[in-house]
Amino acid sequence: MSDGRPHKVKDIFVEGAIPASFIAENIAKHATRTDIGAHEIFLGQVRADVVPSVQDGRVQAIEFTAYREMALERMTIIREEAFTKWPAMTCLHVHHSLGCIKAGELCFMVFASAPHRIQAREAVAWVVDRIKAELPIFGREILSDASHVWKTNS
Amino acid sequence: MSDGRPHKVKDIFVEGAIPASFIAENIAKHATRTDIGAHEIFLGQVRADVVPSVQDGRVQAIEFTAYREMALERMTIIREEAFTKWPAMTCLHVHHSLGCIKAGELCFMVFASAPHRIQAREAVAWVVDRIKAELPIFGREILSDASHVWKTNS
Amino acid sequence: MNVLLFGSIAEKAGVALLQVEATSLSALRVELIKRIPGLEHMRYAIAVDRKVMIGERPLTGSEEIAVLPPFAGG
Amino acid sequence: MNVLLFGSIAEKAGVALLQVEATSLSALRVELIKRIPGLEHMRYAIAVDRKVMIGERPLTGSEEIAVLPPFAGG
Repeated sequence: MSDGRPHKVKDIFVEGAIPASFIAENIAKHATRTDIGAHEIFLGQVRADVVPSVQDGRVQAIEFTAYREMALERMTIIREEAFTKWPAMTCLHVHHSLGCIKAGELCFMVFASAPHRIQAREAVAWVVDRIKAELPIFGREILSDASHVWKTNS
Repeated sequence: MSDGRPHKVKDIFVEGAIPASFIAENIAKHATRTDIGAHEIFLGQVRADVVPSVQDGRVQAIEFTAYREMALERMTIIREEAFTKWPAMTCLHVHHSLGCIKAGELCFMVFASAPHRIQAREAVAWVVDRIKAELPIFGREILSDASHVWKTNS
Repeated sequence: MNVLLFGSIAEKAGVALLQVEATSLSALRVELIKRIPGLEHMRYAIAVDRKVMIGERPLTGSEEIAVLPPFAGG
Repeated sequence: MNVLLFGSIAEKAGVALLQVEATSLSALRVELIKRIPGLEHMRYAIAVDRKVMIGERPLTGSEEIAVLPPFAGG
């Protein structure tokens, strides 16, 4: 769990979808930390959205790319700010997929643990929102007819 | 996933700790629901709290009991209210342990899925708080010296 | 009527079920304090037909009554 | 200087890296619009040394420059 602490640049990126088993392993690792009372986990899943501008357009997959160096720098800052705002937080784990992630697959995980639920809950909400707004990650939505549109966080 | 909808009384109780693999299976089942964009999961873990009123008192485990019938009735009402407040929510899964749960083990899960993160996030926070306040679940904290104290949600 | 006891209250009473005669909630309260040692010093709620009740109401004897110590779920 | 392009902007440019000469951010913007078809109609930000920059500043040529379309992470 020591790797959940701030101060070093951690690689949040994984190639391909995040398997559910990976999340289970992550949860199970925390059983030795008996000062933890609450885990809060956010998972992003690729939605098969209808794209109205394309006839019969429906998202089959999103191909994620990133400006890795900048994304990891921003993430390190966000992580340090999170531990400053919620000093009781025990650990914070973030993963984001790169490459082609099919509809129904998981592409994003933010996982915070803390003695009490409020800290974990607030930290996850805040970190998810910061990542969506500030990390240079790009998404090419592949449609049913093999055309594509570029995803934009609103 | 149809069992995640409201209107029937579901048994939320499981005997013993909630295994991480059970949570993974629950996550994996949602891959077919490609209208889901966000999962929010809260997990409660038994903390090895120090009990100041007992010398060297530290929680080794909590033995949970419940007034099952009333708990399931209250849970059905909370579930229906949650689907009224967040109609876009796709599903809501709740599990709580009964029996003896050791420090470091998981005893509580609230898992909401929705097209967008705000619905899942708000629903989980609200449902967790309601359950802690309203479900007749009782916890006997077993201490290192085999004595016990009764847990109380503040 | 049957009165279900839970958690610390069942522990104090030494049983999980009491047989009590009472025609109102206030009469039930008086009876419970006689039968459960130390109850007057404990925090508890009374549920009638699985709903927590505050104040007074008549009881017919067919209700499901439960005495509930503070909740600890989650 | 090297200019990194990402996502829809790399797609428009047909390359992920441009060589551009510019001694200020505003001069760089002018140059990018000449080199990337349709850029003037797109939303984008410019990062200098991994920080998004607004307004004007001089460039020495040793900076790491990136042109970033809207973010889509999460």
